[in-house]
Amino acid sequence: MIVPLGHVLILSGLLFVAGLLGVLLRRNLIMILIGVEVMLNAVGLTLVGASAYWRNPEGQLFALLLMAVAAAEVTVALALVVYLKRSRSTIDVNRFNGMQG
Amino acid sequence: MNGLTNIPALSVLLILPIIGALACMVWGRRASVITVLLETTVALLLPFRVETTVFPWLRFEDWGWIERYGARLSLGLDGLSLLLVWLTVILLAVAVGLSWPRYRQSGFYALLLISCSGILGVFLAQDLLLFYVCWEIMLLPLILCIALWGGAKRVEAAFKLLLFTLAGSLLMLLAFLGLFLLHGRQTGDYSFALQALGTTVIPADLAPWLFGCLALAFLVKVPVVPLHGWLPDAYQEAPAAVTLLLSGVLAKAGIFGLVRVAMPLFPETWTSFLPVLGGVALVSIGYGGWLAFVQTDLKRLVAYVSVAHLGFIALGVAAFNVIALQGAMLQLFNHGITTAALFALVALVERRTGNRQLHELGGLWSRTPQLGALVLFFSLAALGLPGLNIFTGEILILLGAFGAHPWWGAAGMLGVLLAACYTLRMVQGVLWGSPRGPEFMKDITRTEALILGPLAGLVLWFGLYPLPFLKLLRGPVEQLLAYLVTTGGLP
Amino acid sequence: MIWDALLALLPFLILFIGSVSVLFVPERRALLFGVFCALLAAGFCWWPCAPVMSDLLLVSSGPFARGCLTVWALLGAATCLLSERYRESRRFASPEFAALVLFCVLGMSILAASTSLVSLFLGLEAMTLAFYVLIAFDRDNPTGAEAGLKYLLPGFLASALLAFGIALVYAATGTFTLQGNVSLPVGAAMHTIAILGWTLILCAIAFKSSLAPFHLWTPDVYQGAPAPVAGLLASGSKGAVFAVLLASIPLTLIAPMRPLLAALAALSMLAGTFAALPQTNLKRMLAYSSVVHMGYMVLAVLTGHQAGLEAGLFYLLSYGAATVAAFGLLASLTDSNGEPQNYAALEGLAGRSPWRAALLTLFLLSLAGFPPLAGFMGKFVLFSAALDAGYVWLVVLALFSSLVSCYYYLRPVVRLFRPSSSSVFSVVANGGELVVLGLCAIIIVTAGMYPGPFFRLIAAIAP
Amino acid sequence: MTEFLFLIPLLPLCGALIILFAGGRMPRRLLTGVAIASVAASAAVTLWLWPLAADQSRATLFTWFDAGSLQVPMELLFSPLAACMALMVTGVSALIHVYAACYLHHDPDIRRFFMLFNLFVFAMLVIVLADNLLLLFLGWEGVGFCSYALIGFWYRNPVFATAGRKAFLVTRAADVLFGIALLWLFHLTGTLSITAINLQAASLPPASVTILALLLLAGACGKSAQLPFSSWLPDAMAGPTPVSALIHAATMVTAGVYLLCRLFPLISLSPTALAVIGLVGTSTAFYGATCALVQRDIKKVLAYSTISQVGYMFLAVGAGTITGAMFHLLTHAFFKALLFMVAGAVIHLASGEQDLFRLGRLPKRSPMLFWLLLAGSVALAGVPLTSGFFSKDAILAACFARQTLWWTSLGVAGLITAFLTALYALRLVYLLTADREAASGHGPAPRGLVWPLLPLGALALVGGLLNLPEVWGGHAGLGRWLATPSGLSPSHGLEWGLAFVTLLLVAGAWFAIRNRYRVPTSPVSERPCVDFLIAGWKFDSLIRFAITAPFERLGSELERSLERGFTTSWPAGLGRLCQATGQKLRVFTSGSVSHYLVAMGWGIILLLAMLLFLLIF
Repeated sequence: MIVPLGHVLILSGLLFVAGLLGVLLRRNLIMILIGVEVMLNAVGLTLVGASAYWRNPEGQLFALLLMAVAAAEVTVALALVVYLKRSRSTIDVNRFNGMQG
Repeated sequence: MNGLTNIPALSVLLILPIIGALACMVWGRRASVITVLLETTVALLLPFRVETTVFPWLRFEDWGWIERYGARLSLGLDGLSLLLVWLTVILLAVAVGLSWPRYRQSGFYALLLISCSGILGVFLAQDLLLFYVCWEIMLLPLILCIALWGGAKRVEAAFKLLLFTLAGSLLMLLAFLGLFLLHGRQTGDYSFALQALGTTVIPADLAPWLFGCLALAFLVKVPVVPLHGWLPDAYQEAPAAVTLLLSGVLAKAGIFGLVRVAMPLFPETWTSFLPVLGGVALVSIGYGGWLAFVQTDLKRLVAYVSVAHLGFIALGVAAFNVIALQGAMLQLFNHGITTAALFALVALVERRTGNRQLHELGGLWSRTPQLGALVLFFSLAALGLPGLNIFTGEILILLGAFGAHPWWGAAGMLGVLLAACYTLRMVQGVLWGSPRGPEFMKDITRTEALILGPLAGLVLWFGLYPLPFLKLLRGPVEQLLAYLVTTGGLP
Repeated sequence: MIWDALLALLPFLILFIGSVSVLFVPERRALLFGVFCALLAAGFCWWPCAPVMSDLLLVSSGPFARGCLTVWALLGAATCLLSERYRESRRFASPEFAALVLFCVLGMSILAASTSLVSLFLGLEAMTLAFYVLIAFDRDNPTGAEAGLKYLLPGFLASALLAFGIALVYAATGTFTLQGNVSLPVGAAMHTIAILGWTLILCAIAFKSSLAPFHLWTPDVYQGAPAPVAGLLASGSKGAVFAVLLASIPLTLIAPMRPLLAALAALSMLAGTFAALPQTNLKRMLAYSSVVHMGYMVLAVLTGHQAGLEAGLFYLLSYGAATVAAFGLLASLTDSNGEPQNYAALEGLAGRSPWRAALLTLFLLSLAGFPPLAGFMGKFVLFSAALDAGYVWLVVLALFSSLVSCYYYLRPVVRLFRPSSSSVFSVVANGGELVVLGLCAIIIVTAGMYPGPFFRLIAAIAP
Repeated sequence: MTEFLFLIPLLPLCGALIILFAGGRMPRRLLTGVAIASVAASAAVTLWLWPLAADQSRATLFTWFDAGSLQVPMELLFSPLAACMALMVTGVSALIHVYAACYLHHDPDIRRFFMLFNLFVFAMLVIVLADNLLLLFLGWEGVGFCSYALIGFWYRNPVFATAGRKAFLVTRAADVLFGIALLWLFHLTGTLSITAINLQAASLPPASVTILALLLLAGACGKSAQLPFSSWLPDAMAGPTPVSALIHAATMVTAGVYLLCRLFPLISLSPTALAVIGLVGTSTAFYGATCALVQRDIKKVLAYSTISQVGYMFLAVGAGTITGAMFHLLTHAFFKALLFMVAGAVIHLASGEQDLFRLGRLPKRSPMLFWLLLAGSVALAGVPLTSGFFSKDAILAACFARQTLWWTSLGVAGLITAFLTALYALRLVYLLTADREAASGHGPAPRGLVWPLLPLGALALVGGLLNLPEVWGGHAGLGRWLATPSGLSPSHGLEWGLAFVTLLLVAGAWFAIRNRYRVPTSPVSERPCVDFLIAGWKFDSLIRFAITAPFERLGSELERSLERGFTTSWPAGLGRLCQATGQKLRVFTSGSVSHYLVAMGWGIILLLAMLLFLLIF
């Protein structure tokens, strides 16, 4: 293996934290979704790296599955984005606070 | 007759009210009367001895329940529980009869019946899990009754009662679970049987905690004085039927639990607990009596009277010798009858005058002499007039308490004086003076006479000829003492 | 061999095929078809089949998986039955709805049956994806979309956490199978990475089962979602997560996980209890109460022994039945004006419809843990197991919170019986609702009074 | 034959029960008839069974209590002492019943009256005949209750009802001490039978005996209105006059004396206790006499006089002469019942006026009543050869015969009191005969109010024959019958001397009173000293100030601050605290999903921090 696993993990960890910060700090729905995608990509990176480290294909298999799942998730999310935008004409998540307490 | 006596009467006794409650929901409240009649019949049949029984029980029934946790539906009846079963059934009848003209919803009667089933279960259960289950069943329906049919501040009062007693019973559950696990680990036999758990060896540092949990649960239910915060409001706000069940039977369950559950489980801690119990009992007598004296609301007054009387019973338990215990156990019945009658009378007075404030009542004797006579009669019983039932118990308790600790007996005697103070104040406020309130009042109706007449008869019977009942109690009481001696609790 | 495998997977396949084919069923029959598929799947679970041992399958076909599948399928059927009214009065697109419910049940079944972290992830995602849509299914209800959003975003975050956690565990151990992860790698670095991974997985699970502080979405989502969906969410999804947590993930074998779990449990009990106190909306109250119940469930996980596992499963059963029934009862009160969620709106129910008032009382009392109902028996077995495992302080805390819980459970009960003139209910409950509510009531009462058979059943399926 | 003993108390009980259950449907005449007949029959049975008393007959009905070592049979003991007392109670009761039937002729509530009256006789007879302290206690409290209910018989007037309550509470306060004695006796001897206790008395520790005797004395003081429990009796005059005559003069108030007589073998073991009993008796006698001297209400005069006379009986017990006590008890019953009934008739004639200074002209209105009044008064004053003279002298003689400083001084105090007694007795006569504008009333006294008085009048005059001392040629019949040797035999010289002194005192008193009241006078102007005496030495105010007022005030304070303020309200406070916590927690569920995400972030950080902590340590 050319790149040590530790480096992969550090990189993906940083990527993951970056995505996480995006999710936590952004108010725009689209930006939050992008943050999640960044996090999922970090996961994919880890999986592929670990797969190479352990020399078995399961990790890569799982990375493929993950992409599919992410796609499905984003589909649902974007449908919701469209619906929300249409009904409330905003995608600032904090505007949707009709229920609280 | 033989066939009749061999039915599993105890189980029938427990299940009948549940069926009755369901029947009430379906066919209306009339079903409750039939249930009460059937229940009374079964209760009266109880003393007929069945041939196959387990010593020392008059009757013993045992069914499988939850094998996994070693819990069984075992019910045992001896003299003490027989007396309390009778009390429960009598007061149930009184409660139903008293509510009949007032409450039309069948749900009310269904709840009363369910509660009754729980109460009977508490008095009969020989399995701790069953005991706990019944303990909860007996309370919740009554709390719902208060919350739904009570006075102006009913919800608040109901929740207060609920939280107090539930706090107690959760502690009880904790103690039971602890004991169950300890016993299981020691013997490998995971069981909830009261008899088996009595043999558990409890580590010395754990025993006071477990016992404390249990004792708190029971003392809250009684209640003794520092733990009585729920009582005045609950008694005041509750419908009369509920109040009389609360004070007439549920309070007894607390004492019963102390003697029949806490003592056998923790014989060694028990003896060191007795002085504490004696102390709180005396405080209850004094404090309850004193506060009863200054109350202005009739129902609240009777509530505090009840606290004081329960203090006497607790004193008898604390003395823990034959005479005092026999007195205390007899007093469980006596106090139930008297307090129920008093609460019923308060309700009758309130229905006629629309009022419960002492300073707005008065002169009832000239309007309704028969009702007045009953008020006077039961007040005299509460006052401890010899020849009436409360005296019977009180004097035995005091004789026993004096034997145990002379100061207890002497201080208890002062409580007798207090009893005269508050009772006569009540009688004067209600009966004497110039008549007030509505011009025309109906004197005792036939139904009311049918409710209160037998109670008055019992008051006299237990006052003048308590011998059969004392004999009934002698066996159980001697067993309790013998148990404490054999388990090393007593020297 | 392949036939054995097919037979083993048959219930899953039925659910899958059902969820696709229901889309082609006419509007009026779709829900009933969904019920039929779910019941069929539940029935086929008991078709005897040879145990299949294959890593390739990713799901087990053992008795535990099958038992769980039966329960989830029944839950799905109940959800479909309870939604009939929504189809009529709220213009639900019933084929899509039934398809999503079946798909959701499939996800839950895979989750509970998973033998590998991969299938765990897949099952969880399948279930969650279906829920995203189900929660926002009522298009006429503006809060529905908001609820969907509030489930969606935290859900995404949790998915990402779960995926990263799984990835880290894989990186540390090189395998996804759950059995293999019992023994942690020896090397210090790898050890830390694995524990980090498990912690992230725990975070995701805490979100799904709404443990504090991951619980804030719960009340809003329950409030906004249609009542049957909320019922499924409260009972099914949490049940599935805990089923897998209890049966498959050996979290307690990892020493540092125990304090984390204990902290989550304590926080949940306290936060849920206090937050539920001032609620005046039944669904929000049930949401907070579910936080408390999940706190109790963590006790079962913590015990880490067989008795605790079985106690936890029994508790899940009692909690699930009462929760589904409570939400179902709300569903049965729904009409074109929406659900009567506020206590004020529930006033007068006893006068109009005494049996349903009595049933709701029964369900709430069971949740509060009053004997002789299932809730009490559940608490009893759970607390005794936890006490046996030595978690005295947690048990005392749990007792405290169940004491306080009585207040918020009984408050709506009291309101139910208050006479009111302004209440509007659709008074008649339809057959399906009655069947569901009646069955739940029977389960609750029998499991409380005579729990022996249920214990035996659980002992039979428990791994 | 002994089982017939139960007839004595049960006959009045039956009367009460018949009136209770069937009285509503009876004509008045029949009702009063039943009441009178039951008591008269009881008296007849007592006479019939008289011979049984000589050999201390017993009769047991059934066992009342049986618990542990406690055995309480329902057992009657018909001793000579009890027989005397029973005969007096039933006889006097029968006469007063007849009187009451006439006195309350127009009262609508006659049924309740006679029910309670008969019940009272029953309870009193239980006290008299009981051999067991617990059974005695039953009667003891029973008479207390009847007294309570009869004092407040005219219950519409709250003052009357309060007087009844006071009587009950004051006696009950004393009963507490009696009760403690009872508990202690059982603790020491293991039995509650009076006979058995008396037998074992000698083996008890002396210190306990003294305290026990003092406790018993307190109980007796309560019932007999002795200091410091005397304040209820003057108020008790609120009841109808027959009640005062029967309960508060002849029978119930002497129950204390009777109790001490019954337990004399125990009490006599403690010289201290005897001395205290004598002191209590003498001081009460003096106290009562001083108060009686200035009262304006005719019944109050008699009430304080009763207190004073019962004091003499206590003095007798203290001095150790049971015979003397019983003798005075009997004669007092005769003349005091007589005086009360005369007073009732006088009040009746004056349509309810009770103020002595508005009454008068009795000889003209009803000569018969005047002669009866005179008979009663001379007996009370102790005019030689009347019954009161002999009984009082016997007591004083016993005191002087002890020949110690203590008893001699008590005897002297008794003599002074005797002088005061003569003063107020004669004052009564003079005021009632005074020729003044008196309250008018209806015609002559009804016959029913007069003729029951005749036998009592006769007894008041010649009752001394019952126990005529040997000095006077008698043979001390009562003393022989009771057979309670006191160990004291006063010398003849002492007896003669006493008789002479008494004669002097009475004569002096007559002179004084004659000078003061010969001409009709108006009441003395308000003098503090008189007020003090009229108010009974202001004991009432003292008790109110020292005991009842603080009790009530503290109770209200307790209710307000501790009970309402804390004991019953802390749960609500705790509930509010929980609610407030819940409200605070609601802030977290702000409705903004980004806050939820941030909370999850904090959750992750929390778990990771914990993990870090755990991994490091």
